[in-house]
Amino acid sequence: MDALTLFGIFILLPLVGALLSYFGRKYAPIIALIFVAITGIFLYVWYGNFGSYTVDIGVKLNLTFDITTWFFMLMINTVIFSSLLFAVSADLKNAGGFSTLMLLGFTGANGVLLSRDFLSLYLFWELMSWSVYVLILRTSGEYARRYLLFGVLSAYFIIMGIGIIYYYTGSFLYEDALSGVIPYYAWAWILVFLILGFGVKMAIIPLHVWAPYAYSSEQPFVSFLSGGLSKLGTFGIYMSMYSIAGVGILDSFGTFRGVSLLGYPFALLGAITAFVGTILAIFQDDIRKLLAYSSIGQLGYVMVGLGLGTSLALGGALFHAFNHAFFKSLLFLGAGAVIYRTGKYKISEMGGLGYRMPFTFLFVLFAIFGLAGIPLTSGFISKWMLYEAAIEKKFVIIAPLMLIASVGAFLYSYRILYGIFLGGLKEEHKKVKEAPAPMLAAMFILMLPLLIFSIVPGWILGWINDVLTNTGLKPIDYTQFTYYSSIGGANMATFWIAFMVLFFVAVAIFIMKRARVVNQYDNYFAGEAPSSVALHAAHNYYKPLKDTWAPMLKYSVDRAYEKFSKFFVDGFYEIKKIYTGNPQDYAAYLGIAFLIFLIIGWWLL
Amino acid sequence: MKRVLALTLAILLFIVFAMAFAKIPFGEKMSNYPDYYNPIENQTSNMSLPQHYLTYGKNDTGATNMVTAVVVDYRGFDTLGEVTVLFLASTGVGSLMYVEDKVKRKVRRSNAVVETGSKLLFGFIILFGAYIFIHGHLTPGGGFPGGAVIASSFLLLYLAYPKFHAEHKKLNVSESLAGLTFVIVGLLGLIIAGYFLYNFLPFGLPTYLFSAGVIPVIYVAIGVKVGSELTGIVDAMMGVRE
Amino acid sequence: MDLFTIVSLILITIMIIAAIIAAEIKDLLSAAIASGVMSLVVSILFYMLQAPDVAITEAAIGAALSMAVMIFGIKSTKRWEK
Amino acid sequence: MIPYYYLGSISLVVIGIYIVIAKKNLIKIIIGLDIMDTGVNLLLISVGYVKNATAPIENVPGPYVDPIPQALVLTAIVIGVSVMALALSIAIGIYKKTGTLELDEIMGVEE
Repeated sequence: MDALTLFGIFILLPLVGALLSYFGRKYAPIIALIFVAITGIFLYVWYGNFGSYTVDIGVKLNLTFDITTWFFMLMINTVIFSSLLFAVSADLKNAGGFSTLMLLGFTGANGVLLSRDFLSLYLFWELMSWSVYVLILRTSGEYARRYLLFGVLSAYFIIMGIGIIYYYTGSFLYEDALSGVIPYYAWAWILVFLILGFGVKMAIIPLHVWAPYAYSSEQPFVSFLSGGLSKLGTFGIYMSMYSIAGVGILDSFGTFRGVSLLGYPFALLGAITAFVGTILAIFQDDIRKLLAYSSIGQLGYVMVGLGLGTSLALGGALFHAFNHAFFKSLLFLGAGAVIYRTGKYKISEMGGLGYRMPFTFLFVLFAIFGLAGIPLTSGFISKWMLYEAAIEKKFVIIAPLMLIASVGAFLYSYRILYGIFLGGLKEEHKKVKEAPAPMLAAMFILMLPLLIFSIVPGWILGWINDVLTNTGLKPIDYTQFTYYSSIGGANMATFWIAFMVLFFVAVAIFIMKRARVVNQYDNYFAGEAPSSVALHAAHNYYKPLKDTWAPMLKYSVDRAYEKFSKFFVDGFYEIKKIYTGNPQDYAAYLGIAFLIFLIIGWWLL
Repeated sequence: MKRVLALTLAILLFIVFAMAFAKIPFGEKMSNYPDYYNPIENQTSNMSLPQHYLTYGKNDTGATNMVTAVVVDYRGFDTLGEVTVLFLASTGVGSLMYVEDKVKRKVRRSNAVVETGSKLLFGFIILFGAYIFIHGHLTPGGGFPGGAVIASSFLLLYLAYPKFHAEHKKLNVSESLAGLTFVIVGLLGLIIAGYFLYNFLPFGLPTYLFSAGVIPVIYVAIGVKVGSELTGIVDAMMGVRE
Repeated sequence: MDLFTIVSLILITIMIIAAIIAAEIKDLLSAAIASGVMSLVVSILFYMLQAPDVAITEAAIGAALSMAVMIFGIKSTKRWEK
Repeated sequence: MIPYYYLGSISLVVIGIYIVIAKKNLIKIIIGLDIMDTGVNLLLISVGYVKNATAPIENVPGPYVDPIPQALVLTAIVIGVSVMALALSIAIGIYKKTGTLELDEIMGVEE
């Protein structure tokens, strides 16, 4: 494998695919799928062929292909594959454009991961960002504008960080930034800018405002955005903090219980994000918004791990990012399947669909187990690692916030489960069919890793270990089924055996008819239900909880931004009044401007 | 109210402008720059731009009048642009003053003294204008003043003879030919020496009429062009008369 | 105070007075003529400042052509300012 | 002490600004612009003046005045008059359409 092949397969091939699939009309997602599959095969084949490359195509592109890149590319490749598979039967309007843009975003993501200098990083980041913008634009201009504002903000932050590095080193290469030319106080600015810039993509509070809107667009795309592209933020922060700056520089800002003072605020921000995202997710009635806030919350966990920066925390963060890629894409696809079949977005308008769409229900169930961190799924291990990392350092704010957020995750997961799949089936949904085969296949592909990595976390912990050692950090202590930490660890084999025993006991009890089937009518209305009322209580689902939180919910970052913007809009309306339309007034303004400039100039000299 | 405001603004501006310009010396010798490398002369020098023009202008261009040297040779391309602005302005006047229904105004005939005098003077003024722009590189003057003088001679005719009308076609032809000459001379420089408006003719002896290469050619062209354009403007502003 | 200064001062005074007349008089024709006078004075000043080329141009244009064009314009509109 | 030439040209410019802002008659405004133009030209030439120097024509010996402002002003005057003629013709066009030259009345008619 040489540099040009690498470039050709991971960058040019998706670009060609993007071009071709534009003319594919209905079959565009299939064409795109083929190209993604080819990249995936090469990704599999080339595992281990790691190294740095330079491609000279007029401009010099410095590429690197290492285990970190590989790890993140694996996530993105799988997620986009299943998203496109889902899109095959999703009857999107202008499917050609959709596939083209998805592949462009994929190209950008690959480029961001592969690049070894800041310039190509920025270029590919923009390619990715703009294709996401156009994809959101397909649904709503308003949502796209919100995304655009924050996307541009992110780009500014990133380019400011890059600019400071360039000022000191005179080069865009990562290696030159490592060479120690940059003083540590400059690193503080660089890292803050880069973390905020990449953090926009991860939607950490208070830069999360775009996310609930962007995540309300087409489901297959949102699955890719939440599962795949938001991981680029994780990658960027991981790379800039631990690969480019390194632990030595982070610790030079001072430490707090062994955690860098630069990382700690971001860990705290991550914990707050996890907490706030979860609380907001609980009260959403729109399934898309619920999942969006849930996504914000879950990425908050990842941010905690990235901020803490111990090996355990980073391992947990990478593992959780990996899990999140799968279960959140799966959830978005499951929600997409339900929306595709029913045409409804509100949880309170659905219900009982588990009887009509059993496979979807099954897949979503597994995803929710992973999301809530229920023991048995890989989501449990990653969250457990993060908790232990916080508890290990005795962080009394971060650890409780995360634990509360985890309880909150149960609450909204239950809302999804109950509100959509359980309860009484609505009259108009009596004829709903199971989701089409490609959609089920897409969800199945995403479900498998969640199961496999829950039993044998050792596989993925092996990769994560390689990532950590490649970056120059201490590895995690793990075996095939277990990982160890200073305060315990977790053994998945024990969990599985316990689960199996309990499961068979439960099955035995069920078979022995100890369980009594209760009629739903008895359950709800003491045996006196009017037949016309649907037996579903998803309306005002967590009302008591919401009333408890009402004093807090009136503070909103959204509204703060709106007030801020309204201030400017009003101000500009006032300023607009000076344009009277009379040319003589403009001449007078010109004279006044002259006067002011001359006075300032005279005063300066 | 507005008057008072404008007056206040004007007085304030006057004070501030005066304060600003009080720092610029008047009538003092041109100051030198710090030493810098001059790639054209291939030596270090401390001359400001006007000093350079005044020192090397005679050798560089062959013209005696340094203003002409700057306008036509050093900054010849700018002058081409300025002539274009002039052309656009005169075209604009012509098109704005054009009227479909020609309402002819009655104009009183002027007396015999004026008519005879203007007939007599017309030739002399034209001759003077031509002299000014032909000798632009030797004596004060050049294409711009010469053209203006020629236009003012036509103005005299317009004032003296109510029915006088310069023929638009002739004006257009002379103006276009002049513009064409300017551009062709520039292009010839491009062909011969590789620079637009390069002074490719021999310089000859200074203070002689046939000296300074292409400068007289271009200045004559500018003179004709400015003259015909300004005449066109006057003609358009006069309107149609009887 | 040499001759240059005295003559300059006189001419500048005339110039400013002509400009003020041009600004304030209600008769536009007179204003145009005042501005022509101003231009003529300025052309003399140009000559005194050792700029004969500019002086010729200003005399021909500012004092003759510009004024004539202005008068033609006034003739085809209104003579009196409100 | 400010040189009197600068004072004179500045006052021309300021009178022009005053006319442009305060007067409502279009032709008056054009006259004001003309006055401003003249003031700027005079200012440029007087900045380039050198005491006891001659015009930059090399038949005469001695120190010369700065030729660059003269070259600038030479073209500026010609362009100034043609642009003024353009403005006048626009004013005449407006007069033919609205029957007035007063700015506030024109704006009233347009609305």
